[in-house]
Amino acid sequence: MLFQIETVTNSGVQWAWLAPTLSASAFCAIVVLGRFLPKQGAFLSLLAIMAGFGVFWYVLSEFLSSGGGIFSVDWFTVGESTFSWGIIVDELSVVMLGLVTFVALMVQMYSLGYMKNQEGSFGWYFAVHSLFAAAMLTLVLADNFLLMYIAWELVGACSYLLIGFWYHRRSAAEAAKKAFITTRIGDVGLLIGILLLFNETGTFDITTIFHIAEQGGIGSGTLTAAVLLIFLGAMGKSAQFPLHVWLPDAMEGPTPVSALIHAATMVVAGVFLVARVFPLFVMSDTAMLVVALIGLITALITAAMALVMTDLKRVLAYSTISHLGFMMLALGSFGFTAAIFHLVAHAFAKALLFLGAGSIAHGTGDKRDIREMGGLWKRMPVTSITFGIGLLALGGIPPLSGFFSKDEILVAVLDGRGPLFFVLTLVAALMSALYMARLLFLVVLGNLKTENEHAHESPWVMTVPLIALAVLALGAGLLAPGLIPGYDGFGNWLFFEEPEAYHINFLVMVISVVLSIGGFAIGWALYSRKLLSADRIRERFSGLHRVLVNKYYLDDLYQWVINRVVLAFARFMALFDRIVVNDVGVNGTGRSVFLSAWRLRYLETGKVYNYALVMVVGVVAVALIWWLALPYA
Amino acid sequence: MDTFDSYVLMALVAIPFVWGVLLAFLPRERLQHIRLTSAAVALVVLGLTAYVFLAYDSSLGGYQLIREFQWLDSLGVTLSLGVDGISVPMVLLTGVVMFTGVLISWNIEYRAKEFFVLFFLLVAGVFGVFVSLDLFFFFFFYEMAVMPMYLLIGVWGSSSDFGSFLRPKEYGAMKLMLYLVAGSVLVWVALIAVFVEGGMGTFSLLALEDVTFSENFQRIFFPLFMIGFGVLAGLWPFHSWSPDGHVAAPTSVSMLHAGVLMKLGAYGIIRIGIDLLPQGAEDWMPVLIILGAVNVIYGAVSAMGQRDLKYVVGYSSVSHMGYVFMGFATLNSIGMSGAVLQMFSHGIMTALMFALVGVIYSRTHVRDIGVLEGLTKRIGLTAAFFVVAGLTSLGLPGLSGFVAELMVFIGVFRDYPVLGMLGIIGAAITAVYILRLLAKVFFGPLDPRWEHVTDATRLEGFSMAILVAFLLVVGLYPRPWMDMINSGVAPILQRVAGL
Amino acid sequence: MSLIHFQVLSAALFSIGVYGVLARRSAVMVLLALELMLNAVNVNLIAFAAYGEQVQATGQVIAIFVITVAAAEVGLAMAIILRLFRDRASVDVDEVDLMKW
Amino acid sequence: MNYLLFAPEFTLTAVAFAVLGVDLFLPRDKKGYLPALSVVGLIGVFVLSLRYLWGRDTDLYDGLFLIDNFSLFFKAFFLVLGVMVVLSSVDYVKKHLSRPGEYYGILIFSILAMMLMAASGELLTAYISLELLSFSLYVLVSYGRHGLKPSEAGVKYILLGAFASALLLYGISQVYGMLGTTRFDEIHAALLLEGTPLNPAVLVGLVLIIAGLGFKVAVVPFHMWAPDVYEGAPTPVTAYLAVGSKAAAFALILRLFSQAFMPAFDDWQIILVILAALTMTVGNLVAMAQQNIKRMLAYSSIGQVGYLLMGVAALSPLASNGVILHLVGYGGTNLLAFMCVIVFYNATNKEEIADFAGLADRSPFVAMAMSAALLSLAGLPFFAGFTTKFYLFTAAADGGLLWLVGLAITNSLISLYYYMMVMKQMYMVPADDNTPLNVSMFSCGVLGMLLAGVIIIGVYPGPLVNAIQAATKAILP
Repeated sequence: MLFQIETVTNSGVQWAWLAPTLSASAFCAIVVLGRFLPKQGAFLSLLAIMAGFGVFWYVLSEFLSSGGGIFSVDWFTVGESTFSWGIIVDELSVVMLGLVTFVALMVQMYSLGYMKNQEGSFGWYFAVHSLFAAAMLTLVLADNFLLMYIAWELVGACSYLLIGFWYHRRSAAEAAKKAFITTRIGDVGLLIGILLLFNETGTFDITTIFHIAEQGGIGSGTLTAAVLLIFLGAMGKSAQFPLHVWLPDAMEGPTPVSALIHAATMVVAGVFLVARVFPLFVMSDTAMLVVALIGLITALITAAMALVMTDLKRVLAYSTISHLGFMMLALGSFGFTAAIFHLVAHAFAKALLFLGAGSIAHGTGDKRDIREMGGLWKRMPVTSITFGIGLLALGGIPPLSGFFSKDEILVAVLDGRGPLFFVLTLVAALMSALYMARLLFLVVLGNLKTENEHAHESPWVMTVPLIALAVLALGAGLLAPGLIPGYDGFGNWLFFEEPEAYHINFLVMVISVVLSIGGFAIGWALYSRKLLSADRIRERFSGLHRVLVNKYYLDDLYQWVINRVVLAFARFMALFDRIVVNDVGVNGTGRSVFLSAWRLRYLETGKVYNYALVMVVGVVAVALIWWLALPYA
Repeated sequence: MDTFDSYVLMALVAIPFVWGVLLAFLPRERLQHIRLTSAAVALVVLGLTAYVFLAYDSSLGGYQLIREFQWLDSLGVTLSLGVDGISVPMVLLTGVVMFTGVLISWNIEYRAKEFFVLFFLLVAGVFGVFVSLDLFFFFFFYEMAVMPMYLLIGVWGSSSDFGSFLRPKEYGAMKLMLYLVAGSVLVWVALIAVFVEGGMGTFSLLALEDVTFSENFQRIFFPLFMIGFGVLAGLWPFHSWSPDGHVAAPTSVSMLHAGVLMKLGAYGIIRIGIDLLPQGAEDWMPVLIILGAVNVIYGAVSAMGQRDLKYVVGYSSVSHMGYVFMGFATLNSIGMSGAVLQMFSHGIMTALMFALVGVIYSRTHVRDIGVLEGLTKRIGLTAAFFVVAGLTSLGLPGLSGFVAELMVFIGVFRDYPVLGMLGIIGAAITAVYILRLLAKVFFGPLDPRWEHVTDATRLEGFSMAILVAFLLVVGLYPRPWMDMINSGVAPILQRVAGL
Repeated sequence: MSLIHFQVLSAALFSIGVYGVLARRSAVMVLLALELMLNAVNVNLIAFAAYGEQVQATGQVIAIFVITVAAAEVGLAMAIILRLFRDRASVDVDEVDLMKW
Repeated sequence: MNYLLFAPEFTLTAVAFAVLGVDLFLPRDKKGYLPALSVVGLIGVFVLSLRYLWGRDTDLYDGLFLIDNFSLFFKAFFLVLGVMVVLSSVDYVKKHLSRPGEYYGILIFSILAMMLMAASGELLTAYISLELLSFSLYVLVSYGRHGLKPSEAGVKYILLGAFASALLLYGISQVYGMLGTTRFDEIHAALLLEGTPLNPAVLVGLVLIIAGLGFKVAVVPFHMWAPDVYEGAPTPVTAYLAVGSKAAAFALILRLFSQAFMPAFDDWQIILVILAALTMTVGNLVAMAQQNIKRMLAYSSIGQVGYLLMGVAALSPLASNGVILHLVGYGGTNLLAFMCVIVFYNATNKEEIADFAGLADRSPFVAMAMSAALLSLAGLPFFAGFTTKFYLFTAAADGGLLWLVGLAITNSLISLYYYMMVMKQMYMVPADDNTPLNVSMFSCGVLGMLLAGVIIIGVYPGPLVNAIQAATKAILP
């Protein structure tokens, strides 16, 4: 796929760069003219993203008809190397272009309703939204590491600004700071990786680097190091273990923000990066193993935590991390198509769930704790149904999209990594089905609580996106098998090296169906019928429960490290600088010169004969020096 | 037109100097007149710098707008002015920072006239350094830029009391003055040595560039230049004057000082150190790059431990100057161009930051991070500018900090990958303390004590907007700056490569 | 009586004069010692004039000048010491240390 | 023997006697005419000598007095200096001193002595003119009316001065004895014959001559007298001592060492290098610890002498240019500094550094002039100090004394500290009683002239250096 793009530059596809630029110009327009436009220019950003979506359809049709291409323009030259900005249009970027524009459109439409009566400046919210869309689209289309890194950082900055949108809340400010610092730590790895590659190949251009790597131009040691460092960047952005701590706190931001950034687009940037640089990853087995391992660990530990969390958005956040773990695991086990397909399916479903959560909060007067919800389907039918579809999809219930993508991943893991990984993935899949069921029974079904009596359905501007996303959550699965003539399966349209025809591994499918339905059954027993009481389980495994609730004490560990080690070291350095370098080094020398001056001063006794004596001694000394120095002169 | 060309550099130095002397004789009472006329003069000078920036043809490269004046032939000294690819961005930087500095110092009431006299002398000195092609006059203006600092900081500065230790402004002023002159002692000795060793009895840079000095002469005297100019540029062991000096200085002086004077030191290293003694430069570069890396990490970590806003900005400029040293030390075109662009971008950024801290200090009369909280509600515009300045300093792409630091990293990675990683980690540490500062001072609930705080005035807002505009323009489209710096750095690198 | 005798005499006289300046407490005595030193110079000059390779009168001319300058010097010194005496009622050099350090 | 060559000296003597004479007839309140008469006289002689003696290169009394560009330059410099000192002492004399007539008369005689010193071509004439200068200074130093300080300063100065001149005389007698002559050119020839190593007796003579002249210029081992005499003497006389007598002594040293002792250059160079290093370091160090402004300026001038001696130690045409230029620059700056002290003393009768507190509020112009003088002494740009120091240090380094130049530059850094302390008092320390200083317009005019001079030498020294170059060509062809 990537390697085949040599010469085909279909000019038609070239207009893809229009999507990001439109959103970027929308951002500038809102910032500059925002105050004077109605609704502070929100519609501008909506228009831009709609146009972007249109550009996607146009590019898709051009791409299907006559293939992709690489187009770049020079940014600036230094010495002998020139840095350029450019776009690459291939299957991966077209899929991502479509995903990002669609989800962004849905979220921005939804935000029109949701953000209306919230405090904080309406225009600024939409401005940063369109800047985020522009940055994400550039990231997706970038043809060289430099432009990708620029977009990567801008995406991080926008998430910082959006998480901290309600800046007057201390928790939001801290969450924004935490998010940006943690992703920043990841970006350090990414930048070092890119520079290592630049050092070896002398260019940032991705395709050239692949060719050089292919001909063995890069030493295997440096290649593994560079690839692992790039993966460190991906871990930061996609909140993989151990850098996952920032995503649950990022829920402080407005819910549509979480839907767009922390579910569908930004967090998958890490997965996209690994996919874009997959040819390099494949060359080093250690890297692939690391990716798979990290993916698996993340999936397992976060799925467990999702089981015990009580805040609705926190549960969804942990579920996102868990599913990102699945995607990384798929990539780690050479399941390129499976990973991307799950990425798309998960994006629609998770965006739906987040928007649903937002509409629930909107309807029930900002309720966030799932224990206070229940039986909402009576008061909020559309939201509940769409929310339910999302839950079922991600739970892996057939024929929804989640089932197909999870099945693909299981197949890939089985082929790529062997039985042990496969079993652990099944455990993770079971837990994911379980917590989806928990949400279904505690939030949507069950009996309506008294205080939720007055819950009202959200306005149409919020429910339409929900419905659209629900349709996609339902239908996305059908993409996998080749149903339409002339299109035989997602596998052999988007693939790595050779197309994988859609094949059904019967055994895996049966196991995955059994697990999902089993999961929902357990959920039903636990939460709906109370056959097994959730509380008793909680007592028996109280130790484990406490660990899970406290997020394995990772947050406290990080906070302890920062306070005790980093800040303490910083204060010590500040003190060291003031005491040693400044007071001793600088003032010390100054003072010693001054003291010597005071001592010299007292030679001047004021007595005439002393002065005369000094003169005589001076004459004698001069004569002696001269006398001794004479023979050498 | 070319007659104007030949006099524009002379005007650049003469106008601030003459205005400084003239202002001394104007009556003291009418403050508003003094301020308006000074702003007008500053605008004219800014126009001149813009003209120089546009008139410089980077495709030709080399020295342009050259003008010679006979001065003292028995000592071989001629007032020869000229600019090349490296000095033009610096001239523009000085013009911009000087103009915004004058606007920011609008609220100085106490002896405003003397303040502007000394301020314009300082500006004349700085312009002189960037345009003079004669070692004598380079040093003449170098010292002239340092001279007014004592009074500017001592009289109009602000002392700060940290409980456990005191930093009176006199101490800061005296320390800064003595430290910088101590640095210039080394430079003076080295300059005279170059004159004597040159044997041509002339101080002109162009003539001395053709002289090839002996091997160990260069090895002995290059460190003198490196450390002498390094002191002014905040090289690691000699940096302790910069935080104290900037904390004590009034806003516009610390803007001009951190923004431009520290670049004077770096400019000195490249214009005289590396240009005249390339062999010495090559021998001493490993030392400089290590010191540069220490600068970055040391500055960033110390900034994290500070409680005073101005100290944080002071230490952050020490850390950012570390990138400049690392860039010079790579001796390859990308690293050096990155270093020069970093000088320009960091100059604008620090000036903006000091202006912002000045605005906050003038409203709250307090700079302790522990006390300030949630100011965005009251001073939204200042907060927005501070976020932009903060993001530039942590190297967010789209702003000038990223482009410069990226090139320095590329340059450094070519020969010293480990130190390159240290630099990038330094950038991450910068991100930590900047974001902690933003979260603590600007975001979060508003501390009731700061209810009365008013936002930046239109004038301050306008001057800060200029600086932000430059950060964005250089960040998004650095081509004009890069071509110019390229043409400036190339000849120097040929001299180094030609060894 | 060759040249060396006179040089030794002149050097001896000169050293006694220097000792006198250093040791004596009263300003007038110091002045006297100074005169001694100047006379030692005269002895030296006249000896050189007489015993030098070419006998010429410059030595004696210089001696005469030295004598006159010495006389003027004493006159002036006594006037100032007188003023000192009027101010402090003593000419002890040891007390004259108001200005020091 | 064309006596007309001596016209400037004769006219100056006439002016001196005129001043002394007129003083007898003037009633007490009319004494103001005396300084006016002396200034007119001095300017007259200045114009006369410049027009008449321009470009001559002859000698009088076969070699005793040399009429060449060197002596002409110093003649002009001393006359201008004299005018400045007279102008600066007008207010001071009126307020603090009793008999102005003798004051101005003796002052003019000392200027005559300095001109003769610069012109003398023979050891004895040099000694006689040196004594004439010293005698007039002994009187001027003890001219103060009240307090114990003037008489103490006078006694110390005359006793030690006589002691030093005795040393000088003994040195001259040795040199005359061994080389058989006292004329500089004949000494030069005799030394060439002598060859190295130097005959010990001549060596002793040279050491004693260096000691005698060293006293006059306050080189370190012989400098002890300077602080006390500077503090005790009336301030205009201190200024005159710090600038005039030092400049004259250096003129004599330059001519003596370049015309007479040049063949033995590498013998006495070591001595001068050591003395220079000692002088500049001790001078600048002890100045840091001073409380009285005049004592501080005394030590700072000792430090400056260290730099000048370094220039003499590397005697080349460029170096002698440097020494003379620095002499002029240092002279002008010191006059400006002392003028500020005089003006301050006239208004407040105080001369401690602490008393300068808040001067910037009390009278900004005097504070600015004082700061200019201090910055110029410290060697900071666009003041005379920077250009002259730069020229002198470059010349000394050219003569191979780079390490000494390094020491000198470090010393000027140390000197910056105590100059800044004075500026700190003036600008940053609030005054206890900030009644504005009543400074007469006349003194402001003088201050303005001196300030302009200091800045012009700093910014545009071209013509001055050309004149100096002509002077150097006379002694070092």
